[in-house]
Amino acid sequence: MIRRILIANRGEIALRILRACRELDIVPIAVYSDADRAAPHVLEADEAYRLGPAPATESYLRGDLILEIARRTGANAIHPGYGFLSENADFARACDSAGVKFIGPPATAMRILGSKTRARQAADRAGMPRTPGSVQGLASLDEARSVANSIGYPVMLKAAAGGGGKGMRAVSRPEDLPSAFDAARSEAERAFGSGEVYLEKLIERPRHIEIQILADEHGHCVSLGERECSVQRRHQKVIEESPSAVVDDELRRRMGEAAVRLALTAGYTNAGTVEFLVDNDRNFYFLEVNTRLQVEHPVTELVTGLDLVHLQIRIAGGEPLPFVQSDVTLRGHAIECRVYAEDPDAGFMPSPGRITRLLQPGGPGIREDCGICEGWVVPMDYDPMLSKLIAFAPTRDLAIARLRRALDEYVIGGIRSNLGLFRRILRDPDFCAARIDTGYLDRLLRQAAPDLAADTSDLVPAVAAAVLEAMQSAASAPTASPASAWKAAAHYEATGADPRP
Amino acid sequence: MIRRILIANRGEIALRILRACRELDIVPIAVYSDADRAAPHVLEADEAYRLGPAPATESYLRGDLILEIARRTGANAIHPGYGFLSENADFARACDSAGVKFIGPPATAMRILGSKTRARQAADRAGMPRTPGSVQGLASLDEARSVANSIGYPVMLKAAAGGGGKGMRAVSRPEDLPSAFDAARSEAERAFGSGEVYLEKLIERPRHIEIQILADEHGHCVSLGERECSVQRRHQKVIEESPSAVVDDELRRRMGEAAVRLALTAGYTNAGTVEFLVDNDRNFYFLEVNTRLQVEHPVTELVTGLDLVHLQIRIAGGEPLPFVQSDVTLRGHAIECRVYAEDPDAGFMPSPGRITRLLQPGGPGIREDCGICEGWVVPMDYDPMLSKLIAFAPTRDLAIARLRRALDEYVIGGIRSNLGLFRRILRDPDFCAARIDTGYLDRLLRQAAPDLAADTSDLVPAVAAAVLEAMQSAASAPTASPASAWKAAAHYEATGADPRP
Amino acid sequence: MRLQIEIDGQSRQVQIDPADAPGLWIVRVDGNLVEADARLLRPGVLSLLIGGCSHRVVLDGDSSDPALYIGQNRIPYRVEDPRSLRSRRRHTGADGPAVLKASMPGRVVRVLVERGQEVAAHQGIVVIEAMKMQNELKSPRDGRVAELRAIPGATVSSGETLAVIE
Amino acid sequence: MRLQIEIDGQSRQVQIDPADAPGLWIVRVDGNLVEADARLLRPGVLSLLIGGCSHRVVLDGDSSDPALYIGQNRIPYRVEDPRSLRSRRRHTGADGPAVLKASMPGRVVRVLVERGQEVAAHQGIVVIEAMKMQNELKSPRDGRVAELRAIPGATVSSGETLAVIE
Repeated sequence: MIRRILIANRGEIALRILRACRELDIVPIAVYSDADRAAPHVLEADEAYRLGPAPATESYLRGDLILEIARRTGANAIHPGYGFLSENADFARACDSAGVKFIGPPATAMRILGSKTRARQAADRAGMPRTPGSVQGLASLDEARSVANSIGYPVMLKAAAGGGGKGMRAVSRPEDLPSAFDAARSEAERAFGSGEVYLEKLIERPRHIEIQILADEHGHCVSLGERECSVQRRHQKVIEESPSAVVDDELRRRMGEAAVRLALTAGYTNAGTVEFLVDNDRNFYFLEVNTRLQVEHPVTELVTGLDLVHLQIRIAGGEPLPFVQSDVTLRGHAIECRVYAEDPDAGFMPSPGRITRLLQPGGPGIREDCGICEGWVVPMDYDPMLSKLIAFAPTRDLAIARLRRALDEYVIGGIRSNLGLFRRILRDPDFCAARIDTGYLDRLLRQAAPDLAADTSDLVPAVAAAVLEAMQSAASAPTASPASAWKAAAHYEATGADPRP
Repeated sequence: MIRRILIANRGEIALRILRACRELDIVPIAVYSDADRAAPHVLEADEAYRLGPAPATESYLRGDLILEIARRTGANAIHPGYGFLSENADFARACDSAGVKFIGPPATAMRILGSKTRARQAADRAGMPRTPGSVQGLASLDEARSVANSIGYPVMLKAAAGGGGKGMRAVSRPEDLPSAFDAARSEAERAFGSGEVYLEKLIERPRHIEIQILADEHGHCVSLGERECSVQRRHQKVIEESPSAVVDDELRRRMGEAAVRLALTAGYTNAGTVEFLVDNDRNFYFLEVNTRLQVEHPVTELVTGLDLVHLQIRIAGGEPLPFVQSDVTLRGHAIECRVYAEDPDAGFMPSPGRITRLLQPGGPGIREDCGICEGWVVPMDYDPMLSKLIAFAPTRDLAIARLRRALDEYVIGGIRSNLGLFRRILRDPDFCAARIDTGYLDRLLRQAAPDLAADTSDLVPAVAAAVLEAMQSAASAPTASPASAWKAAAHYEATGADPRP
Repeated sequence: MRLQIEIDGQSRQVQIDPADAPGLWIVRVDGNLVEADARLLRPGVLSLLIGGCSHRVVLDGDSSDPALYIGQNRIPYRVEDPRSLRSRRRHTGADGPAVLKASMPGRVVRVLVERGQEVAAHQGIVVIEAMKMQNELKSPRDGRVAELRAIPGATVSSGETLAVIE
Repeated sequence: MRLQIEIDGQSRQVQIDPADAPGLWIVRVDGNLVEADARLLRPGVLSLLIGGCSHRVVLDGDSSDPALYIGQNRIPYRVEDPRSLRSRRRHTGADGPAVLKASMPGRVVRVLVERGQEVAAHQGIVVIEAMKMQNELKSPRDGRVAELRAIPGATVSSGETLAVIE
């Protein structure tokens, strides 16, 4: 029986898991780095323990410290969230040895599916379509050449231990293969500590579509429909939705069955995602498995009516799945935006810093999984995700309209965010018509942005600035500088800053 | 084609309608009284116009002014929300004459169903079960006596024009009838300008269960499941949920068909609610019709996956219903709490005033339809509803757990609210087992509240107060009074107050 | 720093001093010693860690009636200031003139007595309306209406004196 | 009150005076006269009604780089203060020494040049990392590295000087 869960993560996902714990009458225990002492997940937890300095290597990646805290505080399970230790098979095994339940698949299944080459072998055993190419690391350039020649160009070199686009090279001509092979190997070596690369046929303008699966520890596994994640920048997902506009019941059933077969073959349990590329003719090809909860799990929750984190915890507690495949139905349409602290107008430069003002959207059909609050200083030490804004509506068109409405309500002041990028995408005719593939966003960003800036002949900004100035001048002493309207407003943030003794 | 909607309301429902307008590409136009100049619905609207002084009779009830503003601003429809002018047949007719679409039923249907006696006659025509008793106003005490004798005591006297419990009297013995008859008549006369009362059999420990209907202007009408609203205080709903624990598919179908028949009989269009009492043996009796959108419509939206305000607007625009009865399915469970500015620890005394601090719940399965924000001064002039907190989950138990979790995240500072009452109800074994009827909450409130107050031997409050004091003392000049920790924090509210020139 | 803090009516002796790291405090409450790690996240919202337990503390109320929300419990408190008698004021007046104050902001809809009139304890004095609800304010004691400030139709704020009963 | 306000780079002459009722202002912008009904809902959040149109105005930025969100548009502005030359400072330095400033807060991961070294325009000078993203900051002009303040491993805040190129 799981009674106390240590949440080995931060930000919105730590809060997401914390809320699930409360709803299941489980005590949520937070951990934090020095950069996160004042973070929302610490404020809302029942207990919270310091890990170490800000860098992840000294805090959220310190599995030894985390297990030590779990033991000291009597936590009998650890939820790793995503990122950090979530796909670390050694950590999963260490939890197991320490008698603390790791909420995720067993280390054995993580090892099989965590390597892309081993996962491709498992896909073959499960009889699942995959891209043509190698299923083992390439021993030499000669081997690479021979595989590429046999499947035909263009091809893609990929790191077996890869993720996030690192160690990947598209090669369209044989003469480019040698340099690409060297580059991919050394990049993979640097990023993952393993230079193992393999080679596969490059699918042109593919869609990224993935299947959510859920397997209990009694041999039952179900698929929960698909998510379309084709809106990506630099191989990072930006918008996700469910269902996909190109997946019909028949394709969903076939992809779901393939994903379930793969999971059962690998002895997988708990939540996982099987990723596919889908080509123009709606053929699907196995891509890789994410052996953890995904960032974008809320869109699946909204269309299935299920709570994946509840189910993860119940599965980890030994319960059988409380439903079977035929009970799973999709209703409506959900779309998620990943809200980042970055400036799309300045090359997507990161924008950490204090959130001086926060106006959050709400109302019907809007869910926000949020890791920030007014006054919070977004640290420079972790990824830039601030929150996930998710809209649910009866149809895709209405979900888009709802998301636009919510984005228009949303203001994040003090730092820059990519809210404006979402406003642009959600008004783009190609996105609205679901004409998307993994190259869609890069193409959009190469076009000039439609000029949404204020008309400078408009009086409103001048009137607003003047009113703020006049209010300040009326409210303050006669010595006040006229150029300081912002100061009065900023006072609150200033006084809100940690007043150290 | 509806292009511009004047929203003739305030608070959360004005924002709710405003959001639906944006999602349908319709321009939302707000109106406001002097007490609401700084209200969220004014801030978020495209246009906003002043009606008059704070009292509703001089502002939100001024149909003439509202129609004048609609004409001046080119609004071609008016959404009345609930309360105020929403059930005023004269106003609906005036809109019609002015060529402005009233988003609601026609005045004729409102007249038939707005009077409880005429509605009972319509129920008879529709072959719908109702409580035994009169279907016309009682002309005299003699008539009342003869009806009461024929149906048997206990009986209930009710005002034909009634609502909110006014003009109602339960009578259990014949000798109490004369004084009750006089009291009900004079109370009804005072409250509604009509002393018409009728008499019906009193149902013991009934549940209040209502059916949501939706009718287009082409003769199609559907029912959207039920809402259980038995948790009431002084005949005012406090918690609503869908589905009801006592309604099975068969009962839902029968109640739904009865409600649809009644609507069609009365020539009803747009959204409406048919209210029933359900006795211990699950017999249902027609109670009354609410000829408008209900406060509690979100629970129906969550379990059906539909958006009732979207559908209201589309129906008013002449569109046929986009689905048929068999498309309507219920999934999961939704529960709503009406969050009021009132103090349950002090006889439910109203608590208007400035909201100095607001921590709002969020995350999976939580919807808040909210009409407040930090810094907002809740006016004394209108009803005390601040927001509606709604939880959705796969089962009733999980919806309760989720609502508890959300209530624990919620803090409204500066004024008192009934959040604590909800925390109590949602932990009450009778509520959790769905053992509720319309007398449930009054019985609960007569019991001593479980002592949830802080243990005074606990150190935490003293430590918290001391830290705040020490921080203030460290941050401020040495002349500062030690008893003023709250002052620094209150500074923000003070400086945020409208600094008039 | 020494403080006397009244928590929900009960008085505590508190000694608080900064510890050696930012945000840390050594606090002694009636002889119990704890280390508190405290951060003000924004005005009035404090994150307090004591021995690993996390407490969300939110300031409520105003200077005359301060309170803390700790989690969901609203706890009235008072930091007693040895330099003034302010904290004792609330205890005065048991025998002196009784002041009838508005218990909520609202509008005076009816005044039920006249100046100089003799009234009994619990007799209705003034009716105030707010948010569609009427509230009858009753005399706190037997006596005579010495002052009557409530005027029908007038708006009153919470705590405003409506009448004085002698 | 007379003001000169630069909106997104364009200068406007503004005269603003309180009108006869609270919250109302008479504003003349380059000769256009409007009545504005303005309420500060909380610090930095303004509700502005002009001729029935409702605008949500949110203050952003800081004193050196103020901006307004009007609806969703972020509009940089500057109230020019005739008593100082502050507002003109940003225009200086086209020919003088070029200062390379941190464009974001972060950690210095690599310094690519040495003090005294000749550099070309757009040549990489310093690499900063924040939020798992590395950013190479490039020389704004041809010249010589006259000053080099960036130290590998150090944390820098946005706008901090990293190097000066002469």
